[in-house]
Amino acid sequence: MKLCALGVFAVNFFLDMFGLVIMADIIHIIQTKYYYLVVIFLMMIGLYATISTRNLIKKIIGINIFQISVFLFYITMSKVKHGTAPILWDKSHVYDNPLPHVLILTAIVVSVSTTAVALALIINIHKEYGTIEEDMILEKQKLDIDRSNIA
Amino acid sequence: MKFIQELPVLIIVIPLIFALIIPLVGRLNRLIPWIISSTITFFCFLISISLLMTVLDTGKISYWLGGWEPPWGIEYAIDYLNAFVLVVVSFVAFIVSLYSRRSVELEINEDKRSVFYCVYMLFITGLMGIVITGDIFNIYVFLEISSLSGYALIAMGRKREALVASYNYLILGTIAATFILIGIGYIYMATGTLNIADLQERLPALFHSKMVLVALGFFTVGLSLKLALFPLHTWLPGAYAYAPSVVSCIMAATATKVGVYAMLRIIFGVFRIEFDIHFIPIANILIVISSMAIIVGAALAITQTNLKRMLAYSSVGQIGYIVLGAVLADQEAMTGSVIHILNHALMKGALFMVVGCIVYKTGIEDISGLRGMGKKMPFTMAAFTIAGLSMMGVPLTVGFVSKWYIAIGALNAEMWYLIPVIITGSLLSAVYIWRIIANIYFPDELPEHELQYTDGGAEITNHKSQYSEAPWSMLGPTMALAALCIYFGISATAPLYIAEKAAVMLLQQ
Amino acid sequence: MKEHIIVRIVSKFFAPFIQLYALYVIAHGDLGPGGGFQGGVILGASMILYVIAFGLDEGRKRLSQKVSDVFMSTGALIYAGIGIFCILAGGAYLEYAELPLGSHHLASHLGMYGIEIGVGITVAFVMITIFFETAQNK
Amino acid sequence: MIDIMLLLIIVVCAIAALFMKDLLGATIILGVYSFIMATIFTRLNAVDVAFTEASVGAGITSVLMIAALSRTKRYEYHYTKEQKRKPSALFAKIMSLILVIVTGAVLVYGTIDMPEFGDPEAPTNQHVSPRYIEETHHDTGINNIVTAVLASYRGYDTLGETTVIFTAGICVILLLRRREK
Repeated sequence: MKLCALGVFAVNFFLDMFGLVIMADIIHIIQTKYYYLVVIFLMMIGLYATISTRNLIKKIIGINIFQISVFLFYITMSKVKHGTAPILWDKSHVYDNPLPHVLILTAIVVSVSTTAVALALIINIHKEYGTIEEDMILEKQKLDIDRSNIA
Repeated sequence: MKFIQELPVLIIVIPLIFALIIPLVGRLNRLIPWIISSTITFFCFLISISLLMTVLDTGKISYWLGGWEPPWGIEYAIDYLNAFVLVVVSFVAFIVSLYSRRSVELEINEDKRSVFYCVYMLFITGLMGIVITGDIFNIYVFLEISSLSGYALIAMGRKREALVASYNYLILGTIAATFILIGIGYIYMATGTLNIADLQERLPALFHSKMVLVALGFFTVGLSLKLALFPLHTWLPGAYAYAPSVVSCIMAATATKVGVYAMLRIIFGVFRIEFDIHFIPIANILIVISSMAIIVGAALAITQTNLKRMLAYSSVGQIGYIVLGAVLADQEAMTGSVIHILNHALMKGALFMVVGCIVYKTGIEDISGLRGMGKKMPFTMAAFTIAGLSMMGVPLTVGFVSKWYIAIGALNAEMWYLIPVIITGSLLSAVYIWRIIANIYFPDELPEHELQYTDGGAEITNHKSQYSEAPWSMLGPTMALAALCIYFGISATAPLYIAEKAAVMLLQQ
Repeated sequence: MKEHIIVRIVSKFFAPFIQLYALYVIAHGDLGPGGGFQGGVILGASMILYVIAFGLDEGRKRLSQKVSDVFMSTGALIYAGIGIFCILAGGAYLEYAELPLGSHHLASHLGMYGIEIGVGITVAFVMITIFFETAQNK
Repeated sequence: MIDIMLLLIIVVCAIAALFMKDLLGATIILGVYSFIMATIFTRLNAVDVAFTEASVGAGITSVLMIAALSRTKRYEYHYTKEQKRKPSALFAKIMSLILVIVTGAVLVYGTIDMPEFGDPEAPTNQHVSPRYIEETHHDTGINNIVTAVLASYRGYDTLGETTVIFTAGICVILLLRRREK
């Protein structure tokens, strides 16, 4: 029974995705939401760079791309048609939503902090292992284990 | 009297302020950082007890930061669940910092000790901040405080593998945090608010929105990564195994518990239980995954030769129990799950402290090196035995209480097929715990001169028969946790009462 | 970079202006874009520029490790301390309007200046510290 | 039109950073990416965020990355074709590609119900934020709403943010600092 529920959910999911294409809504969606689609594409490039590369610094670059794209996602949702920047002045009545801006200011700080700590770790790893490639570090770790077993 | 009302914020701000002060005054005297961290965590423990009492008396506490009413400002919302978790976290933090002095003296270079304690305090502050807050974005901010300090703490391990373990944790942790950020974005887009109570009110009208579905998915994946739910646990064994002893203790006992708390809060507090069950089968998926976690975690623990790594895998299994109890959406099971947050903190904390004592005394981390240790370190090993039995779920220990409740809950939810899973998990943990207990008390026959101790301990002893117990400053806290494992196993009324209230609150919102 | 005299003179010439700009950004957060964080980063960047042009040792002479550590904590302490003052003045944590500094608007304005300055100090010195620690190559 | 151009450039930058073997080059491209992102933020009227992104993302992050590169290696390891074609390497690539595509599909699935870009009727513009826009001047006497929300309404988040940056600083000290002479 539980499996049935899972199956139904999966089918619904695909129908939704598929229905999107069939109903030719896609043009409408691209017209009205192209920003979101580009943002998602960027996020996925960043995520792919993070999980597929074997170089430690490249991973950090990927994570930065990923996070910065998420920032764009937030900023995109804050935009209001004909709105101006959320700084009060007498000529405007419509302002953009200030809350996502605030959240992203915080998130940018978090992102640079993570980068700094990660770079410090990488420098230490390079000092200890002499390389910043994951594969070679793994090889050296295997050597370490062998050596401790012999000892 | 004024300060009584301000306690919810003081419990975060006081450790934060003292964390900032530690590097300034740490140069004066080498004991000052330890004294500050112990007193302040004790103080936090007292505050958390008082908060729990207030919650039991008057119900939910709401504190408006900056005096702005929610949802415009940030709110601290304290109910049964987070008051309980807060007590657990601050208590364990206090016990571990009492314990930490000698261990840190051995494992951390002298010039780094004051900075180490500063980061330790920041870690605790971050964890407590996650637990106490009623604002979903605030969770993200404090999550990052605790994660960043966690990465640095793990990297302080003596072996060079610690760096790689910490880096792997950093990458996965950052991906998890970014997933949570995406989830917050989607849910904010659907509702326009960030306050948890407000979200709870506004979400039912939006249950059919696909944005809410996606948000729940991303929260679940992100938090599962953070709390090391199988199969996203890959960062955990390395991180726990190579971290300094003190860090393993505090992380194993609190960090994953706080992750579980965040998951409970988001799956049951933000989204409601009807949503999880009727709109997407997320509860079913989690039941399958957590059952697998219980079995696989325990099975992998059996295959390990390193003591810390074995305990780390055992944590993966125990996290499976907590999540399983929670997603059954039954009151008894939820009670078991909430109380297992306390119980697992006590027993895992005690076990890792024992490992810390062994490492301090002998430098041994391998299971095979423990042979005949029962005579050498009788008190430490007694603590290990108690906590180990508790891990198996032997009656009269805390482990039994929570497993009993989860099993009853599984029956109530008409999922009898989960009972074998729970029992198998217990049996498998009996295997890996008993292997060690047998080894320390009833060693296989081996000529005495073949026993070798690796160096690295504070005092290297060569004679097996020599009685050499860990110093009292380490043994005391360890024994205290082990004693609590028994105490709460026999008289579990107080925690059960709170856990039951928390369970009712989570399920009936 | 010791031999690059143009770089050194230009960076020496520009550093005070960048710092002045940083202070402007911190102080004008309430009127236009900017604030403690951005200003702090610019302040940190000006010193990083100086260090890049003159070398790490010269930079350390200008700004010792101890001083930068102290400032790093101080900024955040100012922030958290203002919150505590708000409690002492009878408000909630970080409720600037309750500070005894005149009218509510003035008090909240000054409170926000205070925390922006705190943020600026911490950010600037953290940036410098991270740069020093990352770049030292011995 | 210019928005679409900027979005195109930024996509190209992201892909270029992904394929660049020279890590210094990739870092520079990341800086360019941040800077163009700051431009897009300005186009979307998020001036404060753009300011921060330009100074932090394009400035400080690049400086730190280059400083770290100077202490490690500049070039990514060049895998030979045989190493690239090893089953394990291929499997890892394909798995991560599948994972990324699934994640992307889920995210796109979420966009179906999203309010249109710039829709003033969206829930985000209806619930909490109107009060910030209407009451900020009355509540705090400040004109920049972002600063008011940052420092006052959500001032506690900003304390957390300051703590995060302090944590980063102290963690770097813990990891890298050697004993003073």
